[in-house]
Amino acid sequence: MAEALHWIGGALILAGALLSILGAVGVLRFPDVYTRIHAASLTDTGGATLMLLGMGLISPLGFVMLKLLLVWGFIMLTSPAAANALANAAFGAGVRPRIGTFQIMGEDKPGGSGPERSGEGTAS
Amino acid sequence: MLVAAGVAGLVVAMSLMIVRAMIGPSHYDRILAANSFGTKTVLLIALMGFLFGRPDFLDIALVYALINFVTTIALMKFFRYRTLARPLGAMAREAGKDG
Amino acid sequence: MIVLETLYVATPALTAQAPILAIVIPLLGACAAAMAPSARAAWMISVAAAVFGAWMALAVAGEAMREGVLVYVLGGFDPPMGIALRIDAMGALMGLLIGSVGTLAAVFSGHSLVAEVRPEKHTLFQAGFLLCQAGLTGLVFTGDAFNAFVFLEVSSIGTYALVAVGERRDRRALPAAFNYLIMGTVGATFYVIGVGFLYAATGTLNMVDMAARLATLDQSMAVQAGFAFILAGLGVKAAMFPLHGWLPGAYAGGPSLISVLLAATATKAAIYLMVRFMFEVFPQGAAFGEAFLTWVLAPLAATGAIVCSLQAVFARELRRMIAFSSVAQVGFIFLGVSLANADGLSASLFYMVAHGLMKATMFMALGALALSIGARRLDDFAGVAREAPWTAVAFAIGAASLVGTPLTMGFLAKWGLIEAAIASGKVWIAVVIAAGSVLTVIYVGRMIEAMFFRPPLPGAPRAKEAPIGVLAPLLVLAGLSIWFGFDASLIEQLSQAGAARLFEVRP
Amino acid sequence: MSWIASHFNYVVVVILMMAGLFIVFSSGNLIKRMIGLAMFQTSTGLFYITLSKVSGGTAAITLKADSETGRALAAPLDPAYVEQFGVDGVVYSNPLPHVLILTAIVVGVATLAVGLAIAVRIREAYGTVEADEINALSRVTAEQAEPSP
Amino acid sequence: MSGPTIDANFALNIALLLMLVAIAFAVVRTRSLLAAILMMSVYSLASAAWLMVADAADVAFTEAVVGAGASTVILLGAILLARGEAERVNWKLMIAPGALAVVVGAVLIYAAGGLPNYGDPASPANSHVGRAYLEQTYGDIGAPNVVTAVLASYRGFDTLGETVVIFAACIGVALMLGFGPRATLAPPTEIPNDQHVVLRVVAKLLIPLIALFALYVQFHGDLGAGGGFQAGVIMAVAIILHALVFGLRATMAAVPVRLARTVAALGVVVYAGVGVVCIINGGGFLDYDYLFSPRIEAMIPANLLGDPSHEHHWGQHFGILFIEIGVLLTVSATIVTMFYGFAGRTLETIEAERRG
Repeated sequence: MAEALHWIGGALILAGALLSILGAVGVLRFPDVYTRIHAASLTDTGGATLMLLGMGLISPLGFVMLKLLLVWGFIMLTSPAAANALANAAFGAGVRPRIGTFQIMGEDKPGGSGPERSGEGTAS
Repeated sequence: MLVAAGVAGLVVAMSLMIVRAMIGPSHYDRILAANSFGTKTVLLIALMGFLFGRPDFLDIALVYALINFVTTIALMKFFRYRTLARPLGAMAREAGKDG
Repeated sequence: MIVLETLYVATPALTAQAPILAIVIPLLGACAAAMAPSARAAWMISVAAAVFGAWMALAVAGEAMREGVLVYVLGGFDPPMGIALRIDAMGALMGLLIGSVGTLAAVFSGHSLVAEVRPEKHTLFQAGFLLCQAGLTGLVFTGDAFNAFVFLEVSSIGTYALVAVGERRDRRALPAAFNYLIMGTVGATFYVIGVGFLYAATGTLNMVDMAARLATLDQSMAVQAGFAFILAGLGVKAAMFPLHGWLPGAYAGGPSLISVLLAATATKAAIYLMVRFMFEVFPQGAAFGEAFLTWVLAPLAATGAIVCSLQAVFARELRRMIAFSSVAQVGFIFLGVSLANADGLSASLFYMVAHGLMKATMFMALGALALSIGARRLDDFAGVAREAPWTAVAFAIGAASLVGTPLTMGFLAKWGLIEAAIASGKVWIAVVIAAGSVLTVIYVGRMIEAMFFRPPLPGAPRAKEAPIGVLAPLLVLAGLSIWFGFDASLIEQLSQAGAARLFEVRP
Repeated sequence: MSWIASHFNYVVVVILMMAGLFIVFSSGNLIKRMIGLAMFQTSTGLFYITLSKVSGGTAAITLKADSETGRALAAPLDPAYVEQFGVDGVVYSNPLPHVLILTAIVVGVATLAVGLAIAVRIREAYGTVEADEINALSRVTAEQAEPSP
Repeated sequence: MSGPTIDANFALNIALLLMLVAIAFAVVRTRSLLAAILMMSVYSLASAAWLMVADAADVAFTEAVVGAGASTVILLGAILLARGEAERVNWKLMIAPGALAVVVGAVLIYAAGGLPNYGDPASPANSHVGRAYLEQTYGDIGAPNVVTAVLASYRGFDTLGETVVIFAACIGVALMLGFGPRATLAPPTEIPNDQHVVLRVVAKLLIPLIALFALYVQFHGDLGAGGGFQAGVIMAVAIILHALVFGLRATMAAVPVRLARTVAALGVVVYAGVGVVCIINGGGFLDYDYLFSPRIEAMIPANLLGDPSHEHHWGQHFGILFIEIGVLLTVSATIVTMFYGFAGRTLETIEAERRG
């Protein structure tokens, strides 16, 4: 039984790690801030949930379980809030999402349109 | 072994995040990368606890989650101020009289 | 001849705790000053704590003379596991210098702060001042290499801000303080790196234990690098010649109170720590150490003594002039140290004390004049001797001691150095000292000429004699320079005992 | 193990230190210089911690060797190794550098705060935090103080 | 190197260090101050992860709260007023610092050849005093966390110095950025938070939790990673979060500037006071075995900490507890003072500008 739990837990952790990598690739490749926030926050919470669940299955101790639960709670509470705040700040600063067709695989720079530039401008 | 693979995966994801933080281009991307890097560090530290056999160090992961949040809020707040700030030269002159 | 024991009266219980009380009482005083309701109260706390600290330093000096080396174990754990204070005659001498100058500066602060610092900052300023004093005392008393770093930072971190407060008079104090902070921190970090190397080689942080273990090791690259980094780091703090860039601005820019304390003690404490590492921790007679003293320290010190004296000659601002002179004098002190024998070290120690007293006198006199004229240029001080004769005389005594006029402490100090250099067969060092002294005569001559023999500039603000609260500590300082010029037995006892012990331990 | 593997940490730590030192002395921006200083100090901490690591060791919070964690920690190690370098059956890393670096980190943040505070005041007094502009303005002040002969 | 665990350890060691190098180069290259600050925050996170690999749990804890938390917030406060970009530096001016760095680095790397291998259990550093602490702590002090024991008891004097350094920084920042009489008169015009309902709700939930967690870290310090310093920063972070979300004015009303400064001084008094009490009871400074006179020590119930069979060093237990409280007070008050200084200075100047 314990052996099986161990393997399931390990598999969940691995799945979480893969999700994290996926998210990181998304953050690296997506065209604008909002899609990147989307990629990061979804996979952060999702990956964290999977991993912490996996650790919970491996973990033998009660107190460790509690802490894992707390870490999970924290991430669930803070990661979306931070993503919300970030998107809010970006929007407030005048960064507009890129809508329409553009080359996903191409240059990662903002396509010369004003809004994102202005975001950089306020930032610097 | 699977835990070790999970750790490796996280390290890869963290490295990608560093790349994003380096290339930007806007500061929001950097903040996003830093925040996401933080979340992954939390997970990494928790996992390392299991990998090295001392899971009681989850406290540190907990602190990370917390600090990461506050830092992100501070950054966000920073932008709110910047958008309101008027040209800085005038402000400094005013302050100079005081001090 | 003064016998140290007659100078202090304390119960045996208090004497036994004197080393730690000399550090902790100023510390607690700093906390009290930070919480004080008014500037006046903070000043009284400051004076009381400084006086108590000086009294304890006196007790430490007496005990150190009696027992040779005073060891005070902290926390009940013997070194190397615990931290111990370890005070020999040399450390006691430094403690005494810090305590006495600190006390006089604290008295002086009552009036000088009013003129130089915004009133709501007085309590904090006094707190920072006491922290600096506590940190310096801890630095010279501790026997633990890492603990020394902690106290180095205790004395520094508050000081950076205290120097920057001088912006009220001259905004250049701010970049000067920033520069001081950068250089000071880089120096301290170099020191930490060096201690790290020594720790890697010996596994201990206690200086005595470290010395014992180093003596059995061959000098690997790691050990040598450790020493190089420690000496370079402390060299920055001590304003050793090429690393002195922070000093003139910091001394010239800070409020007078801070210039008095720093000029008299801060660089001296760093030099003292360097001396301890060079002769106490590092195995004597080792090729690396010898090479350092002969080929690095001595030439740099000589260059510094000459170059910075020249810079002082050509400086136009009075405080900057004195600050450059300080770097030059550090060169003299290092020249004595580089002789690597008991005579040279003892002469250097004596010189440190003499220089501390004279520079404190000069900066304090300038602070007293700053109460009435906020001047910087040398020309602005023209003719001040007519309006403020006592202050000017005190300044002149300090300056005379700096030149090395007979019947002042500076004369004995310079004489001792030259004698030691000749006795060691290094005549060129004696020549450098003499040449530096000639340059000193030139710039001191400019100061004295302006103050005493020139008529005041038309339309310039007139100087006024300082109030008694400022004049009293100033005259005491000037008086000490004269007194020790006649009878220096107290200082000589301590410096000779300290130097002799270092070179007897491992001949 | 080859030299580069066994001393890899030192090399990296030195590179980090020098990156910090380079920023401190090459940058004209006071805040950037403080960032460099912080990096320099932090990497000194890494140097000490590198010294303190013991292979197969664990954090210096005592465990019972017969507890589950204790057994798990000792399992992959050679018993003779544990016998020689362990304390009561568990191998720990050296706690002393940890203590020192705790102190150093605190000193670092204290320095950072004071340095930045001074930088902010400089910004208010000079209107810039670029060293060369400050120097130029200071020179003006100095010349006001001492009119050229 | 033996066993898979250690190999994983070593691999992680290398990976994280390489990450640090990459971040460091990014910091060197960037001219944007904000980017540099962000990279420093990431640097702290990565170095703390590395510290976990090197078994320095307490240091990792501190690095997390200080490097990623406090330092970042302070740096942000400092660049509020500064230009966001550093001036481009003429490459000629980089030659001397570059040469300096290369020379010093070369000396260090060459000298590092004389240092023991990474992880060497028999190196002098790991065998002399360091090992003695591991062997003797439980008997001398009775605290499982050797780092806390060394920090608070064996080298308690260092930690007193550390607390004083923090206090000195508090004084320094207050001297530089303290509040003049005008600042207290300024009208509270906080930036509206209307769009941040989510944030405010979350913050309201979190702040008491964080404070509670700080207390846990505080009192758990001799059992696990943590202690007064970390707890102090966490406590300050709770207050900073309050200020960030609900505005500085509201926070200053709850924790006035002067109170913070007084508490900072009080913490040092508590710490040094413990030492002085030890002296009065006949021991040396900070010798906690003399913290209680025998009469008081006899009054402590033997089963206070559960196991009455183990011989307890009550003085050590309580001494560590008290000084850690002192550290907590000083550190939290200082970090709050720093935040007030940097953030408040900006408010003050912005308001001055608005009036002018």
